[in-house]
Amino acid sequence: MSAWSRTELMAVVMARAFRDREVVVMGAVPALPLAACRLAKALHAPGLSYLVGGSGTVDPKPAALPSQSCDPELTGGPCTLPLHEVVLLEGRGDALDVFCAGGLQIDANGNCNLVCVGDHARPKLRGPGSVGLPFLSAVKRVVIYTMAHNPRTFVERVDFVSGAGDRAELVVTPLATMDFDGSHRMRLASVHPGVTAQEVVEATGFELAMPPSVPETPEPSREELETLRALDPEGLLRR
Amino acid sequence: MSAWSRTELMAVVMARAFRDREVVVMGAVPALPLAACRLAKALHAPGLSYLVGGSGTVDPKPAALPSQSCDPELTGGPCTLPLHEVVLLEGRGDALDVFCAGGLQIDANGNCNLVCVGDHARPKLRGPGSVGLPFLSAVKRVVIYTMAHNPRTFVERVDFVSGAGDRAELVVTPLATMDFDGSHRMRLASVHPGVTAQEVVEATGFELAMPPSVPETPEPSREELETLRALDPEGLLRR
Amino acid sequence: MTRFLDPAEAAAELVPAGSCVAVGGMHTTSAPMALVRELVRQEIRIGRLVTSPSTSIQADLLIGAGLVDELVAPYVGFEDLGLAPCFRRAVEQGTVRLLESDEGGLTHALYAGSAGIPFVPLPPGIEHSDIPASCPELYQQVDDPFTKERRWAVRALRPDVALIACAEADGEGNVAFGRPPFTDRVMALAARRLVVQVERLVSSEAIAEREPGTTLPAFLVSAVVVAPGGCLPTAAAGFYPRDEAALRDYLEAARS
Amino acid sequence: MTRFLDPAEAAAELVPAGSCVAVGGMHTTSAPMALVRELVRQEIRIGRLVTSPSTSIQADLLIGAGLVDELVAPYVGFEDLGLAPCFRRAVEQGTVRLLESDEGGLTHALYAGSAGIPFVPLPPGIEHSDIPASCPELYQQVDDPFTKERRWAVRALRPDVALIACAEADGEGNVAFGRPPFTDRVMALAARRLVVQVERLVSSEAIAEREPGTTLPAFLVSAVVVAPGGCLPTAAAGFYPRDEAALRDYLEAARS
Repeated sequence: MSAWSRTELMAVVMARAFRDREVVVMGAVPALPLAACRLAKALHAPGLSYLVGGSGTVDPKPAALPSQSCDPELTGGPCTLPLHEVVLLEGRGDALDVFCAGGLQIDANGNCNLVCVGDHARPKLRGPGSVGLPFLSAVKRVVIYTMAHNPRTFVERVDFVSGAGDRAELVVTPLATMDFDGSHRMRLASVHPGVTAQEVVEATGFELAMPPSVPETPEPSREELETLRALDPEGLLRR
Repeated sequence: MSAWSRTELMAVVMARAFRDREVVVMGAVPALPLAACRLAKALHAPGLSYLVGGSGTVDPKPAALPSQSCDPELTGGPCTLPLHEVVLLEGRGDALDVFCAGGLQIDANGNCNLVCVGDHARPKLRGPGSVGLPFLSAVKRVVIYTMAHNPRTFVERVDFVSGAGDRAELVVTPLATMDFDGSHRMRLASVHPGVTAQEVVEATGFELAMPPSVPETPEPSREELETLRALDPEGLLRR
Repeated sequence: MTRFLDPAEAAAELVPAGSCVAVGGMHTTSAPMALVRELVRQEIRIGRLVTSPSTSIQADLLIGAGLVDELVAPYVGFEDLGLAPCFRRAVEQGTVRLLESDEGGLTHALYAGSAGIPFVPLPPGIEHSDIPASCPELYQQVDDPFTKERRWAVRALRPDVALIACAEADGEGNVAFGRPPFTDRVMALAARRLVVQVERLVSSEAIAEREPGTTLPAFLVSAVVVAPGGCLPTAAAGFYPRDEAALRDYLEAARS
Repeated sequence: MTRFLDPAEAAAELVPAGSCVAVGGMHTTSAPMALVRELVRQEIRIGRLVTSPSTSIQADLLIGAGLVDELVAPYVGFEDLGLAPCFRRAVEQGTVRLLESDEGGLTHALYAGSAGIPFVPLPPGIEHSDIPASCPELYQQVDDPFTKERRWAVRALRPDVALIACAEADGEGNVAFGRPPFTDRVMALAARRLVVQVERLVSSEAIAEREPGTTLPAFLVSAVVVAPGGCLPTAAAGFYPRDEAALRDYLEAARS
């Protein structure tokens, strides 16, 4: 078995964060959180449920990881809810446990921005828009993930709050994992193998809270990696 | 062909009142308005649609007239809407044209009461409740029908307004048809064959507005009666 | 994780005394009677009973057993078969506290409950009825912040538990309605817990083949109760019609 | 009575210039592209374009053609394929008036529009986002008459016409979705007129065999447009996947 990719490690880290019986919701480009959910369900969280927001599909088991949220492969799942009803459940507050989210910008308090870089009235960059991110405040906990760990993405304060960071618990990037300190400021939690704390600090556009010592993210176990690769026969997470 | 029954005449009178392309909605115990809709659609209103409120079924063509609104025979219709969506359309105001309604009490202004006779806090008679009658004010026109043309049903003022009479255009009973005058007071429009205006006046618990002369309700034509009976092979309207 | 219980267990473990209970089924169709009968047998007090826009024996039986403190039901009756005897008597004698409501108000209140929405303004027309003014607990007036018009609004309803009857479930707890949904989907989504009575168990593949929007995922289903014939004497579309003789017998027996 | 039109007729006769147009389909799935392309070809100006919670080429193409004055769209993008080039450019250059919105607000606004409800309060959480304060036209605060708490509310949306893509229609104009409904049902119900693009015509019996709640009755359908392949380059579930090469070509061509 070849060495794991950074994206595979991210999937493993996210999977470890999901608990049995939780209901996890994800949005656009669901391959990574979907892989993480299936991995968690296979290994330590058999009662986990996951909901692909765009299509409304619950617990889909596609033969390969989908590149998009409304992939017809997904909607063959055991149950597809109308997206309208997903919206109801997102607002209800006690139906969904974990929201997997990201952003053009992610700030020191975990706020996410999918709207714009620069002034809202005349943005330098217009993003796609907020979609369901206001519901971040309605779930129990939020896992933030992004492939872009750089100072443009990780900023002291987002230019626009699409969804608030008040429930954010974990941030997963190709370089590190982060959690939040007592004042809910993002804190380095572990660096991935081969990455130094200094590299993470330099890739982050604000001053990360630092723990007394920074552990290394545990590598994927053989079982984790084998299970994950069986879910990803096309190697989407290795590209 | 045997002589028509009073109920058959009521169905014919209601059918004549429906116009092509109207959408007609009915509630509990739909046999009579359903027969009237199908008759109108067969004869002069091919573009009519009808919606059985309880079940949400549109344009059902059951082999015999149903005794209840959620009859499994009905829900085989070409399309069944969730009742939830029927509620949406009832409120929308421009989706449904005609509401067929009735009441424990019907008053001189066409208000309908399905709630109580006597004081609301301590009723002499408790009725089933108002269901969708508040939507009477949201359709274009209301057709009121009742099998009980007597002074207890037809009262000057209902004890409780379930649905308002402001859109009421036609009232059909086993004795007569009524419309509304310029001040929206119920007015005798025609007496059924064999019934005198005096009998109708005595069966009505308030002073009916009277036209200069009272015509007789035209009998069902041969075509109307043949068509109607084909829709009612079990003779539900002849009991 | 969905539990698989018999009706007695479901009633005992998932319907706390004094709670707000929603009971589905429309008129004399698709009522979860196996569960309702257990509430009666175990004499579980219901703080507030919420029904479909039109309900019949599923409410009348509970009222007749003296178990219902407060009732939200826009229509209780047996349609062509007659008035609801226990409901009528209880309201006339003041032994149940009825919150006057209408179909639109109830449905939108459940929608609000399912979505975390606190209240919903109602479409125009309701102000011509005596309903909202007679029930300030459910209906209040609010100023439209966009048009400044004054409108009636209904308060969200969030039942503690909903009891509904569907056709099928799989071994995971995924459910297929297999019948007209009426307002039972929004009732199911509005409740904190959901107990679904089904006619039979089927494979997960059978549930997956159902059309999108006609099933419910296991994570919403607290318990499945397999109860073939469990809607009787009401109908279960695709399985059996209502038992008219039994319904008439009930009406006769409940008359006094 | 439902009319049967070709895409050009439907666009010309049912989409008045300057009106509020809703376009269905989610991400790169089930977009009514045959109709959208006709709007572009006929250069029909859109006063306000309302989309699904997530939209892609069905909005980007209209924006790129310079036809959209005002836009209500919580997400415009191509998901894994990239950002929406025309949308991005138009917003950055200020050539489209974007009303900032979110998935919940849009969906409840369409629900309100479908039901004659003037506005809907939103679930808690929205106050932590910058969205409502940035769009007073859609979001205002209201006092809950029951709890006296101040809440954000969204104004009802009633498109003049909705364009959606479904699987099948019969000769009467009854329609079967034959796919996940996303939010297209409530969009269809909220619109004053509804144009449904379908892959094929089928018998009325075939529509009747569909499960309750997965079809729309003819009386709601102003026109049916039979357009096999008409969702391309987006997908039509059960018929064809999205055409990724064509979508990439579009993104490349639209970049400037």
